[in-house]
Amino acid sequence: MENNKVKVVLGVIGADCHAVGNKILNYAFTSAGFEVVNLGVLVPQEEFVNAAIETDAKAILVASLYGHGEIDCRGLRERCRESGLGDILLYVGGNLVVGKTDFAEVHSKFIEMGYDRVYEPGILPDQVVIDLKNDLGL
Amino acid sequence: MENNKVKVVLGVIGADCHAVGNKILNYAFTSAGFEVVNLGVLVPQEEFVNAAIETDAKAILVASLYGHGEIDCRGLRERCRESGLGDILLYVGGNLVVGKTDFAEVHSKFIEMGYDRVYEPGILPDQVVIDLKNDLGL
Amino acid sequence: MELKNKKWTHDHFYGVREEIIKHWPTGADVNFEEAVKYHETIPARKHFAKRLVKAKKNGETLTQPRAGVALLDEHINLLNFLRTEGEADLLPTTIDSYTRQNQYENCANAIEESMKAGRSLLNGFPAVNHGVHGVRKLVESVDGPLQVRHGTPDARLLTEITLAGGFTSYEGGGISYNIPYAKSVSLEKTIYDWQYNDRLVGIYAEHGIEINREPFGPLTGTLVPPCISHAVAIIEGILAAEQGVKNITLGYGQCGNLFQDVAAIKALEQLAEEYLVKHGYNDCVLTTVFHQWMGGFPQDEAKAFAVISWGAAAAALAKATKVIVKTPHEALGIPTKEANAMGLRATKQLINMLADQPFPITAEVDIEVEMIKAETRCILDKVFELGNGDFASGSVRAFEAGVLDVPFAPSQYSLNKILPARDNNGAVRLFDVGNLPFTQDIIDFHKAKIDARAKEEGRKASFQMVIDDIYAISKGRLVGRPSK
Amino acid sequence: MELKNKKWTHDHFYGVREEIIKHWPTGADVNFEEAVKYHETIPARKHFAKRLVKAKKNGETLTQPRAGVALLDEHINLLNFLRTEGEADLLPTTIDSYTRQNQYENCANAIEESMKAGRSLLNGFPAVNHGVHGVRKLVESVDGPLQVRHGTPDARLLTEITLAGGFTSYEGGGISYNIPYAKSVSLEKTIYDWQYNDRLVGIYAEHGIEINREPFGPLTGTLVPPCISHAVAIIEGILAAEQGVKNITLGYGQCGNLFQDVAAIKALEQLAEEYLVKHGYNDCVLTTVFHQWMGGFPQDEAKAFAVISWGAAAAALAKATKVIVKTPHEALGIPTKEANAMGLRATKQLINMLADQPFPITAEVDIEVEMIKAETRCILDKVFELGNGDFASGSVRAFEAGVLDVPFAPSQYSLNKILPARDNNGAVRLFDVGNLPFTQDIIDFHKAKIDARAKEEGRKASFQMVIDDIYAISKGRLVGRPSK
Ligand code: B12
Ligand code: B12
Repeated sequence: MENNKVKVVLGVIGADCHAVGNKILNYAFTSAGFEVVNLGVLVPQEEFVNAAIETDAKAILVASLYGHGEIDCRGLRERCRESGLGDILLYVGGNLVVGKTDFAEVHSKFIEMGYDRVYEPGILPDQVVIDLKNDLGL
Repeated sequence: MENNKVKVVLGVIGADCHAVGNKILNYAFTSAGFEVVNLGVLVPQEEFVNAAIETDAKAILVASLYGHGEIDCRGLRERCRESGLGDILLYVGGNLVVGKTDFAEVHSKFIEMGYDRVYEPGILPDQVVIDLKNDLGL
Repeated sequence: MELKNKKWTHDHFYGVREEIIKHWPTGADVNFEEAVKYHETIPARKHFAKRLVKAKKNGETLTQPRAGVALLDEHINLLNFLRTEGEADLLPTTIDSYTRQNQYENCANAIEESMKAGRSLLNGFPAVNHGVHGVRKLVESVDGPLQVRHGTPDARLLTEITLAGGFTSYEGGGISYNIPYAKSVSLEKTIYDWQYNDRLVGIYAEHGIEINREPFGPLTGTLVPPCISHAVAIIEGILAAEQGVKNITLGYGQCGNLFQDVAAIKALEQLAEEYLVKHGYNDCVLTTVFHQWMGGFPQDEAKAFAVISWGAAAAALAKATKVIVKTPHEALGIPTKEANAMGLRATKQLINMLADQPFPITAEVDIEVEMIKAETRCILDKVFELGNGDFASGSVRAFEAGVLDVPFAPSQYSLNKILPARDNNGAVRLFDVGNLPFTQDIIDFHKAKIDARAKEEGRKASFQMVIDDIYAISKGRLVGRPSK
Repeated sequence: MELKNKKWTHDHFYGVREEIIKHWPTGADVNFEEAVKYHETIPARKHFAKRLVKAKKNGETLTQPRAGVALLDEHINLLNFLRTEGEADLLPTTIDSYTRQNQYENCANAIEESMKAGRSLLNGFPAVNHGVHGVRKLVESVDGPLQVRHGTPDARLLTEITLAGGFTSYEGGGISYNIPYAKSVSLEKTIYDWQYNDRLVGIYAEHGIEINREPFGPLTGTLVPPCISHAVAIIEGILAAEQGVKNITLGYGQCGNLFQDVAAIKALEQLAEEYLVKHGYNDCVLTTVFHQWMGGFPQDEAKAFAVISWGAAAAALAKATKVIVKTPHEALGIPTKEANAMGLRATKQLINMLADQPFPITAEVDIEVEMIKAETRCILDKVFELGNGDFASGSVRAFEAGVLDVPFAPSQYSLNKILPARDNNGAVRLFDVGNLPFTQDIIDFHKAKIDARAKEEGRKASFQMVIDDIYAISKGRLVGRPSK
């Protein structure tokens, strides 16, 4: 049974401790039928990658709320490639940069960094679940 | 005694009924030693001019709060000249135009119309009294 | 004519009407029978009176802005923007100041100038000039209940045109649209002229068309003690009811002390109900409106938001049926539609956050309720007595005698003898009760409150204290204390 | 080491110190004796502890923002702007998140990148990297009382440097800067490390230098019931007092229901006084801080102003000594200095308008005060018991047992068994009391409140209800009701 579930890795990157959104995303993806490998807060890049390898996850959902997202998220795609995760789905969301910023800019910045989807602050989990199911052809 | 006092005409121009500032200005100029000829609210241009002629006033203080000041105040200087009041001091204050506007623009617009001093919304009477005493060499 | 609080006969009404309709060419398009049919097609969600009744039943507090510009299409855009971006529950149409003075010629010029300038040179919507057809286009282009808001001593043609056009709510009254808005129009005339407006609404009611009527609560908006505005509101409610009006909203402008404000709305509801029934009007639906602070605002937008929010909070805690919303541009000029929508959204947020927090009638609120009721009763009963049992002629005599008196009013017909000032807690009291027909107890109460403040501030109560209070909120305080 | 709530000996302190100072090169510049002399030159108007005492005496509520950027000159400009344009009474220096994790190397890089980019890439001021000299330049360039605000589990070097630099107030605590801010740092370690910080403040006090200490009240900022944050605040107050701290500010994050919020501040003051005295700390000056809503904000700035204003109103009515102010950018990102100043000015306007309106202890407030006190006593007394009469070790055991438990905390050391939800009036209650050591009465009280809400909404209390409440304010309501 358990094994049929698609696994996703979830975590809050860097020195970021914002936990509330993480708990809600965990709940939402679990309710939607995924098996969530929740790394919680304060997660370094390598932990995301290792968890994805170990669990054979189909997507990594990276959250960054506290403003250092730009620095913390850079290079994760490369690290995935190097570790053989190749083009595993990478989603990122939260309050990604320091300060109130035009989202279009933020979006293209993170797309360039190699993320497949970039979410605005305040996005509700339902939408993310729909996107993920689409992207995974579920 | 009374006759020594310098007279000023005070009123709210046009179809404007804002009375509170008028009462305060009346009180302030009276306290400062002027004899105030207070026409109250809803005062047409000719009434200002007539009152100034009748009382031999040294200044006309025009208030406009309600937004139609631009239309209502136009032509008062000309009317003064025509009536022989010539360059009698003309002050204007209140919320002179419709909408929140850059004051510099409003200022130059009313200076061009022939007003000697143009006041920002929120000006306190003390400052106006000082200016008037200065302008009249008191 | 002898002014009496007596329902006009049809003959009398239609006699006057014939003349009114001719005041401006657009009057010719008013057709009452056809207008009744038009009203029957207005759906409930766009119906002001119905929306208020629903709100009262559900314990909601609805939001309503002020707004009006010279040109029709612009005005439509403005209102739709306030509905969608401002989340306004109820919509206004604020009439410009020339129309309010029946200067329709001036309006015509200003409409033209506005078209040329590409911006509104009027401070409101000149509905008479736009006529029934213009108004109907407005009513049909806007998805919300619509009210006429103005300040017109003689509004008879405006009433005819806007109601025939499909407005379902109408603000004003013979006292409340005279004393704060006019200088030398007699009360006798305005009360009489407003009987016309009320009678017209009454005739619509006789034809099954319910139109909401709202006397203008805040009067001069500046330190008006609750008993004054309540007395006027209740009198105008009675005058309207006599002419056949069935759906009435009574208003009050925020004073700023939470307990006084909550108490004022409670007292208004209770007293109005009591007096209407006592005087034989048993079938009116009463609702209340709370006006966010109506006096001078701070120029700074952040500070203005604070004043707006506090007004929203008081309205919600008092459970008023609706709240009239100010904007962050208040101190400076007619707001842009964006600023207007921001005031509305801030208000909506607070109303929703407080919707679940009923404010109990604490002992402190209860004292204020009783005080306001006692004061208002003194005034109302004396007005009735002066009119030998008639509130219409009684009001005229009461103003002459200073039994009714509105602070800072521009009108010659207000004695201007009373002087309000705040007490130590910021509640508005009377530093000079003038000729108000108060009992000695009430006079002593006010004196004690003002004396306590004077003592606290180490100065005598004086006109300077009143001035300090007028400026206080715009300078960032409630009580205008001398700076130390 | 065995964790005990026992004042550290000088030997112990200086032993640890020797090592701390070496964690980063700037540590070498700390010279305690010289720092004491430096503090003696700080004038009273810039002295945090003194300003608080004065405010408490005068019944004032002071305003304080959050703010910090990477570069020194920019940070100075920022704070001066908040002082002049924001009218802030008290100033912060928010420390960046790398410093909070002791990643000084990362800070060094980010400082460099920020210089290149011409904008701050850090979410706060990296005080350790700027060192004592940098901090002194800050202290001398800013005209207001300064506090360090962070969220650092091991803040010892930061404390040494900022206090030697001249800060007169310091936020944090071994519990409040661990449970909401860390994942896998043991409480034993953070409480121990924070004894160091408190002891350092105590040693300053022994040398006549008064430094204010403030545990972080709001914890996770998200639906934290008053009893939880009060218990933590009082424990941290006691731990600080034991190490010699004399000037303590205890905090509480707004829940949103006015009666609960006013009651929470009253209960906090009364209980803290009682417990400090009971446990032998008789000479501490206690003040309170009220945090405007700390959970998710609405993105719309107008709505954010409403939330800010409501927080300001509650702080003023509760008569907290100071209020920590949010900004209209809260939901989106670190505010610009302009947005920050706007939040401050809105708050100032409301605080001043409400300064003259004391909120009486009505029956409704009184019930909440008694409830909060009873709940908090249950927790505190059990913590004390678990520690065999020691609040330090007791706290560690209490968290293990779920006797202390913080909702939504990221830390492994919090059991995360309790679940909060709002009741029908928006007060925060417990839908699951987890292992909190409540009496049956208290448990029944919470159950009844939640049941009443569930009934009103026609659904069962569940995690979905909790989620709805988490989103509610950001979506424009207080109680997360299901949409109809
Ligand atoms: C109270 C008030 C009312 C009351 C007035 C009661 C009365 N009869 O007095 C009521 C509710 C009736 C009212 C009605 C209207 N009002 Co009004 N009102 C205000 C308000 C809130 C305060 C005015 C006030 O009393 N301030 C306190 C006094 C002490 O200050 P003051 O009037 O500004 O006067 C001082 C200074 O300006 C200066 N000053 C004034 N005149 C002069 C002249 C000279 C020579 C000098 C030197 C100085 C000077 O000194 C005075 C004393 O310090 C202002 C907004 C604000 N300021 O916050 C709007 C405001 C003036 N009103 C406005 C409008 C549009 C109206 C209406 C058209 C209604 C509407 N939109 O619904 C009607 C006008 C009707 C008419 N025919 O005039 C607008 C004007 C907009 C604009 N200029 O773009 C304002 C700015 C509100 C807004 N932002 O929309 N209003
Ligand atoms: C609560 C809170 C805190 C609490 C956190 C408690 C805890 N441990 O969880 C406390 C008080 C401890 C805190 C601390 C700090 N905070 Co904080 N905090 C908030 C706040 C008010 C709410 C966050 C929240 O819980 N929201 C509710 C949840 C449900 O929403 P969410 O977190 O946004 O997550 C949702 C979506 O964003 C999305 N999502 C999130 N991640 C992802 C990932 C993917 C892949 C997808 C698809 C979607 C997605 O889905 C989630 C569920 O709906 C926000 C501002 C706000 N939003 O109003 C600031 C905020 C996030 N904090 C901020 C900052 C700066 C800090 C601090 C540095 C402190 C400071 N300035 O003093 C520290 C950081 C410490 C650290 N090392 O991380 C900033 C970030 C600024 C920026 N990005 O420019 C914010 C935006 C406030 C601000 N405007 O300054 N904070």
